[in-house]
Amino acid sequence: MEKHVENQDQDIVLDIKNLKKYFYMPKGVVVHAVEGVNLQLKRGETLGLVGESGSGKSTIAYDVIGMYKPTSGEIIFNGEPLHPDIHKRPLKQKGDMQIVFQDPGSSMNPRATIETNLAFPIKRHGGLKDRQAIHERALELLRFVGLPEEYAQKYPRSIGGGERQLACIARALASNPKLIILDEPTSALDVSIQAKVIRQLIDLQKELNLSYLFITHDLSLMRNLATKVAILYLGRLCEIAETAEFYSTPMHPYTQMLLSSIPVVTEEEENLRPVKLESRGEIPNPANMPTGCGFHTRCSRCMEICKTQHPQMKEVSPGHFVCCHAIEGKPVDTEAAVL
Amino acid sequence: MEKIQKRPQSVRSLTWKKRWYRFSRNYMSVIGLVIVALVVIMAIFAKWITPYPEHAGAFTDFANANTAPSAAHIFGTDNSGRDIFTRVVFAFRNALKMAVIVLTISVPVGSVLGIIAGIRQGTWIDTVIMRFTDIFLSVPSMILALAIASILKPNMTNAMLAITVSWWPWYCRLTYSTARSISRENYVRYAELTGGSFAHIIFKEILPNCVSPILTKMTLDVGWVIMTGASLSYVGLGEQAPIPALGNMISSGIKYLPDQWWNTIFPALGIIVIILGFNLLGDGVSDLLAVEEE
Amino acid sequence: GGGANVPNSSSSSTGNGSTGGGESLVRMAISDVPVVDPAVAITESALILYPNVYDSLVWPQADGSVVNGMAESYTASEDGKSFDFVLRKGILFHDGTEVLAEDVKYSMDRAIEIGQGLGFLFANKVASTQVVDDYTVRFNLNAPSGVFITSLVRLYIVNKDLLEANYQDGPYGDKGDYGMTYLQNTDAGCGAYEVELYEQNQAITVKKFADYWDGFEANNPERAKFMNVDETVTQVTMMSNRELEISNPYLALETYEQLDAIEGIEIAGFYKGDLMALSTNTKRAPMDCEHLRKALAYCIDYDTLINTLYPGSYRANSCVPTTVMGYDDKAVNVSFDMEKAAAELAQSKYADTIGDYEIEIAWVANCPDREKIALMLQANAAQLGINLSIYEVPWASIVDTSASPETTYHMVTVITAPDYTEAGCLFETCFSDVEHGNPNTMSWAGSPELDAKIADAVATLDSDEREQKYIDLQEEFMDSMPMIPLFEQRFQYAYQAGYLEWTIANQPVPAIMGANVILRDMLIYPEKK
Amino acid sequence: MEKNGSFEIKDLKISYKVFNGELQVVDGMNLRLNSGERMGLVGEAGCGKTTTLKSVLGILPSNAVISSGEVLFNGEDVLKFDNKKMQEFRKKNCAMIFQDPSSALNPIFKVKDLMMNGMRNSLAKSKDWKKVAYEKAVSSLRDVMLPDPERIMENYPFQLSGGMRQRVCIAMAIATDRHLLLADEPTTSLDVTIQEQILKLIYKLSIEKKLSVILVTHSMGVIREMTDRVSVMYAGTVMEVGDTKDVLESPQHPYTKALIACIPKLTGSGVAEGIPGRVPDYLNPPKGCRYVDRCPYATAICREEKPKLTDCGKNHQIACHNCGR
Amino acid sequence: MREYLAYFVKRIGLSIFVLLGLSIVIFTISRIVPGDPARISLGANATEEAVELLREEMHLNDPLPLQYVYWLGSALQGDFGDSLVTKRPVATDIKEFLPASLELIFLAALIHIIFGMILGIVSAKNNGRWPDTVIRIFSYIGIAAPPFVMAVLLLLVFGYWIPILPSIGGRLTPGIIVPTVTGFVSIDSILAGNFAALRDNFAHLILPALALALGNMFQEARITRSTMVDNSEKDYILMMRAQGVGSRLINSKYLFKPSVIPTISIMALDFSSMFCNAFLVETIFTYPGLSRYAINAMLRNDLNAVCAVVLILGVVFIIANIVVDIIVSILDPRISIGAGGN
Ligand SMILES: Nc1ncnc2c1ncn2[C@@H]1O[C@H](COP(=O)(O)OP(=O)(O)OP(=O)(O)O)[C@@H](O)[C@H]1O
Ligand SMILES: Nc1ncnc2c1ncn2[C@@H]1O[C@H](COP(=O)(O)OP(=O)(O)OP(=O)(O)O)[C@@H](O)[C@H]1O
Ligand SMILES: [Mg+2]
Ligand SMILES: [Mg+2]
Repeated sequence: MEKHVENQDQDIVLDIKNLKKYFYMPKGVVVHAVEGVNLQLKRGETLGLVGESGSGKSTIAYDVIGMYKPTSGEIIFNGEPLHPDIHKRPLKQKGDMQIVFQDPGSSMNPRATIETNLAFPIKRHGGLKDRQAIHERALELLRFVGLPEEYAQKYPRSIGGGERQLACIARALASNPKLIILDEPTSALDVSIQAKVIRQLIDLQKELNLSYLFITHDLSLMRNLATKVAILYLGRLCEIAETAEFYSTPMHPYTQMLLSSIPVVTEEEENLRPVKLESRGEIPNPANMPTGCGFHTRCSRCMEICKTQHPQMKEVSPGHFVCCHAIEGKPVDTEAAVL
Repeated sequence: MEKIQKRPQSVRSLTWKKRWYRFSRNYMSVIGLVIVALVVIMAIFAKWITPYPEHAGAFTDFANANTAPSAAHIFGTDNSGRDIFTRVVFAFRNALKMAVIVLTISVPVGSVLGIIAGIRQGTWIDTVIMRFTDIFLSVPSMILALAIASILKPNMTNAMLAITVSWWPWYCRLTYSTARSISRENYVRYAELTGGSFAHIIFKEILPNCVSPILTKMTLDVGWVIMTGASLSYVGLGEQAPIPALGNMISSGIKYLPDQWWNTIFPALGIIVIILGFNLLGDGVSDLLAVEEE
Repeated sequence: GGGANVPNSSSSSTGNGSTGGGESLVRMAISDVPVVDPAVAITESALILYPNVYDSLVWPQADGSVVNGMAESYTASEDGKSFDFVLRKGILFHDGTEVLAEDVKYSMDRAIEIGQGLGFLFANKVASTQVVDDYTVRFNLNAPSGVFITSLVRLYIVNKDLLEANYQDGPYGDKGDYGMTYLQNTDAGCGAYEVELYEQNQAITVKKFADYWDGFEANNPERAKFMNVDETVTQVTMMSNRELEISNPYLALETYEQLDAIEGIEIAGFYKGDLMALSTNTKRAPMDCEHLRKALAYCIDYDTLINTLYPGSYRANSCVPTTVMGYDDKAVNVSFDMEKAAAELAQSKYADTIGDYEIEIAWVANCPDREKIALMLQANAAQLGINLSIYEVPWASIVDTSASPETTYHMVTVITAPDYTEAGCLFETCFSDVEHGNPNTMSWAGSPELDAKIADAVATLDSDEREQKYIDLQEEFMDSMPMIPLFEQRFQYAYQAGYLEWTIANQPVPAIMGANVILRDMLIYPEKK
Repeated sequence: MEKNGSFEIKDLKISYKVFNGELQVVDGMNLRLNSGERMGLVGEAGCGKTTTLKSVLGILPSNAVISSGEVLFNGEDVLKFDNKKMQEFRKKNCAMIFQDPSSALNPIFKVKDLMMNGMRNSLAKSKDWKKVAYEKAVSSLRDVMLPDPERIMENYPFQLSGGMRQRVCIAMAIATDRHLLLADEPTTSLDVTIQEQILKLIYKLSIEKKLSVILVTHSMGVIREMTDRVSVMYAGTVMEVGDTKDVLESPQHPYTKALIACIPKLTGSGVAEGIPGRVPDYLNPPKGCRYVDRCPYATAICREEKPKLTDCGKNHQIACHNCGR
Repeated sequence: MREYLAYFVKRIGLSIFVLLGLSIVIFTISRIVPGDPARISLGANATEEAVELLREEMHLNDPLPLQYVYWLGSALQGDFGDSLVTKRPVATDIKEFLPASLELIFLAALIHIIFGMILGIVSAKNNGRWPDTVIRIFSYIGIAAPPFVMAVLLLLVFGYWIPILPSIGGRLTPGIIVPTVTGFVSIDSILAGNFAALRDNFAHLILPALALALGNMFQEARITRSTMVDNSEKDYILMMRAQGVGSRLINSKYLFKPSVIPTISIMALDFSSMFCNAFLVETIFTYPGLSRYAINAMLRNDLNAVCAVVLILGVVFIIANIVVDIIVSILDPRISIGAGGN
């Protein structure tokens, strides 16, 4: 086992081990936003993190990037454990890992031009001092993401949402990162613009061998983008699998429910969806978690044991892990799991 | 080098053109600008445009005291025979001087403290700064200014000091709330995550976004500082004779109501005009500095 | 405490006094409402109030002499160190008890022991007071004094029994607060009027004391209300609405003209020994130079002052008012002369450096005309390169700053008025060598030698001889110009001549503060309103 | 009033006055809807969907100008209604679900208050209208599958999650019977599972109560599951209209084609390029076809002349000069 | 309810801290200035013994921190020492003058709130038409005219030119006497059933109250107008209209309530600005209120009174702030009062 891990080390960019993040609210309320999550992301690949609103997707991303201090657990990036305090992380690490936020409106300084917004990471991580050089690098980055050069002198608010998101990606690229965390980068955009942004992301990944931690709630999009898909429910993983496997044989009742709810455009797609499962209720409040399996309140296959005991993660086929009492498989040790 | 210098310039000037257009659409702001420009010009060139500049200093001509407005003295003369128009113009000058000095001290002090507290919200730095500010804000600024000015020797410097002491907390509070909300914006988070220093975050990320509210408030505050100064000088805690100040001109003029009304009315109109000007302009400034929307 | 301002006795008076119409009431503007304790307050307004609600053994006269008041007679001992006074019988306090020698002794002791207010007049002079019998009291002095009798016009007799019954906790040992709290808002006197309603900081209303021993004339006002009204505008409004009978005397000249023009309002002018002068701080550079002081004295355009700014006043050539016994017309001999001013300045040790100094001149707030004096001096002095800066300062702050030579303004416009009608009084108050300054001593010109000379003059019993000594003294020390006398002011009050007869208006009055506002000198005809 | 419930928008033109000119946002909009029909309205952001719907109810912002066109309901022009008639129309005939649930509920009133007063006018004037209204409100909250409706009635909007707020808005729209429902992106802020529930509810209502629905959305998938017919809108005009199945399976207009190609598919067929360019500048829109700058097939005539909606199949029309090519 | 209680405790705790800070600041400033408070208090002619006696009593011979402790100790018992101006305990003065000022300011606040709101609504409803234009022009000028200038102008107009108001100065015409119960003459005269006195009191109050209120009133009109205009295009209003809710109900309830919240939330500030302005206005009208007392105290270096007044005003504003916050939290459920500073 040990050896196995070491071998893989070269390849694994991000390794999240048993991550927990609780928020302590007034009046003693504790929000269990992330409750023991294990994830691994390999170089040049895309890990899709899917879940309903409030399931803890962003919290995982923010733990990784350093915006939140994890309550417990370890995050290993490029083989080195990340310090929970962002201020104590080496500069290089900060540059190697970048984030693109969901809201294109607030992710760039509205008082500065696109170029000025790009200049900061260029200076800080590209080591460039000369204004001419910075200018040229900024234009290069814009070209890279397919934006015209004139945009360098525009203000963020005067360009469209999709273009702004591309500019954010350009900014993220300024420090030559290894990993980009994309927190629902396209959910505020139109499909036509989304397509443009996603295409750009895919091209860049190939060109630069980037790794993406891609957060979304759009399973159709994920199908076309991710190498591996993980489903999150109430801060816990339900199912992880390679993309093809995931969509061809979804196992977890929740996954099935999600997939069956997606409105699709063509008949082919419809045939791919699992049998129509009546979707019921909504995601409970993480401050007031149900006992046992978090999903039992909505599950059509709920058993007695589900109400009292949280199921263990099981490997049902190589690389396909499911966390459900109703599914048979090889139990996995959550503490040291490689998912 | 030259090339890049030029290009941003032209984009900026285009933006400013657009902003100016937006500003000038509101004719009230334009009126404000005109008033302010006139007042400032009169203040700067007071020596040359007033008919009797010597009347703004140590001068008496009791034979000509209290004459009604006439061609020679368009606002009349006061109880010591001094030309009121001249004195009003010089009073503008002193009032503006006071406002400028008060604001140039209190704005940077207050703003920077507020931003620091806003960024470090929830920490002891926040607590110390904001509680200290609260103490100053717990009493209305003019009362504080009056109390301080009355304890010190009455003169312009001390009046300015007193007003400054009571003024900075407002900027602290203004930038505090702005900084608090901006520091939750993603671009500030991004800068933090990407290794931006504290100074970078204050001066490059947050401050530019506070500039618009600060400048707007500053423009409005020029009027209010002038009013506070006038109130102080009305009760004798500001500029001392023979230096003309709007407040002391009114307070000495009020003794001659209603017959020698010009003693009071013109300085009073002076105050109203100057505050009006800055108020109108202040509204326009926020238009002028509004962020570009698509 | 004095929170509720409804005196017990007011029930009878509220009924008839509810409408302004035909009431026999005199309302007068004063600058603040004093406490009613003669041992505490000494403001001008207090000195207006006291002679009306209290009585004194002797009364001042316009010619500077005194006549018997409560005293039936008095005798002085040969050495001038002991004085016996016999009281009139049957004088009643406002609470109906009779005034006895006890009360006189008590009043004197109290004034001295409290040490504020008018007490200073007697503090170092009276060694003891003895009650000889119920109606006879004896004052024993430390040193012979020719002026003691005159100064007794300021000993206001208070009701011993009443105050003793109202002692509260305080710093005076078994006397507690000496009745000071009680006297804050009510009186304990035997004067012609008694305090009816005291409204904190706002007004004080007095009403006729029917049992006053000296009686009243038919149309003496039933009531008087001294109101704290400073603002000119307010006074003018109230005067023109006939809501005010007498203005205060600090209005601007223009205002008097304006009021005079109103039907029924006239101006009453008084010379009550008020000498307008510029005190010069002789201990603070650069004013410590005699030549500079003289130079400034030459910078003043006295003619304009007298003719234009203060018409009706006359030039004063000494530190003593013209109407006071001992005035010397030749003590000061300067006129407006810029050349002489320049010549004096040239002799000064500050001749070359004068431009570096800022000379502060303070004028008393709320007396707008005085600013003009300062402005005039400022403008003229500027021609010599002397920088004067002008401050408008409330009287209380002047009192405050005058505590030491370092804080006293270089120059202050002051009115010196004697507390009794002799030059000696002014010498003592203005130039005796004190550690602690006060607004009278802002010249800081006192010295032990001067003190000795003053003491000698004051102790002289023969009045002619005393007068000569006063004159000599004046010439000697006014030579170095410790103050710049300007003029003797005509005090002007606008009053409702239409229905108020102020019998002493424009007549000579005793040269002490407050002596002109005696309610018994007023006759009111409410029906003429 | 004859109650056939037909609805038609004819050649509607709306512009917004702004500081530097007029934004000609809606430009010759045409729409027809039969009673009980569900019509989809798709289009990119900012192409005037909301503006069109708001004009129907007369709640356009004050800087909007309707320069021409008609909105016919039962044959009467809604745009010409006076206040009283308009009020009547709003009360009886037409309801709207707003796009943004967080701003559509007055933040400082309880759900109870908002719902009851919203219904007040449409209820018969009876003394106990309060009771009736309360009951109706509770039952319609139950209809939208909100748990514990009595508690939600007592809540303020900010105390509800986005999904709950959206369902409250829907409940308000369906609480009293109307003939026409304008649903402006009713599910954008919801998770797929909830979205499904809501769409089912609207579908059910439409069937049961013969409610005509105009459903505005970005999502072709939703259109496919919900509607009979669809209008594809671009920059203020309808580009293509037809039976939903037809349009989705064989789109005719270049814009529709591009749009459908952009949708990521569950089949994993990759991601399209996206449509190049942006929605035109409404200050100076192209004179001819508004799609011309982004259209790969654009010809000279496209720049000059506006295409009209023309038939290109059964119940299928497109506005394109290149129709049939 | 428990939330409110907790909120009170928290706010009061904070306020005590702030007031302590304020007292230190003001005490220090007042004691480091040159001058001997005892001598100032007793005046020029007092004998040295009398001054020394008072100095002992005021602990002036002790070090400054100890003086502060003594001062604070007695201040907490309501003893701020004696006033130089009135020679009475400062506390007694405040007890007497504060109601007068409050009475004036409450009337001014009433005028400002009611008429400000009415003008704002009228202006908003006539957005762009002439009543709006007229109100806006007046607003600009009204806001720009400092209250003391306004006071002078009112005095000129109603004192001289059209002397319709009985008099200036005081709270009642001389001769009208109302027994003091609450210190508020208006309430006292109602209690006494003396409605002539009430009318008279009102006549005395109206000009200074107007001088204080006009600026704020116009300010409020402007804010109300702009929030109403803004809010009237908010989705939640459109939604109401789309549902066929009558426009009267919308305007009077659903538009009005959210639109007044911004106005109300600055009410504490307005209140404090009125107290400031009362300093000059009371002086001009010789109205016997706390502000005039305070300005006299300040001008005469009456340090005991200055310290006390500043502190008392601090307390008054803290209360005003709390009250306004509570009102706002009642009106605006989004503001949870329990959450306190966050
Ligand atoms: N800073 C915070 N303080 C308290 N609770 C938080 C905080 N951030 C997140 N939470 C809570 O943690 C849970 C998970 O939040 P998170 O933002 O990670 O969800 P998400 O999956 O990203 O949802 P969405 O799709 O809406 O972005 C939510 O219940 C949220 O309320
Ligand atoms: N009040 C207004 N003033 C000026 N322009 C406006 C106004 N309201 C909307 N617009 C503009 O009109 C255009 C169409 O807006 P509309 O809201 O109708 O689009 P939409 O199709 O509903 O878009 P979305 O999908 O984003 O809701 C947009 O470009 C928008 O910026
Ligand atoms: Mg998220
Ligand atoms: Mg829309």
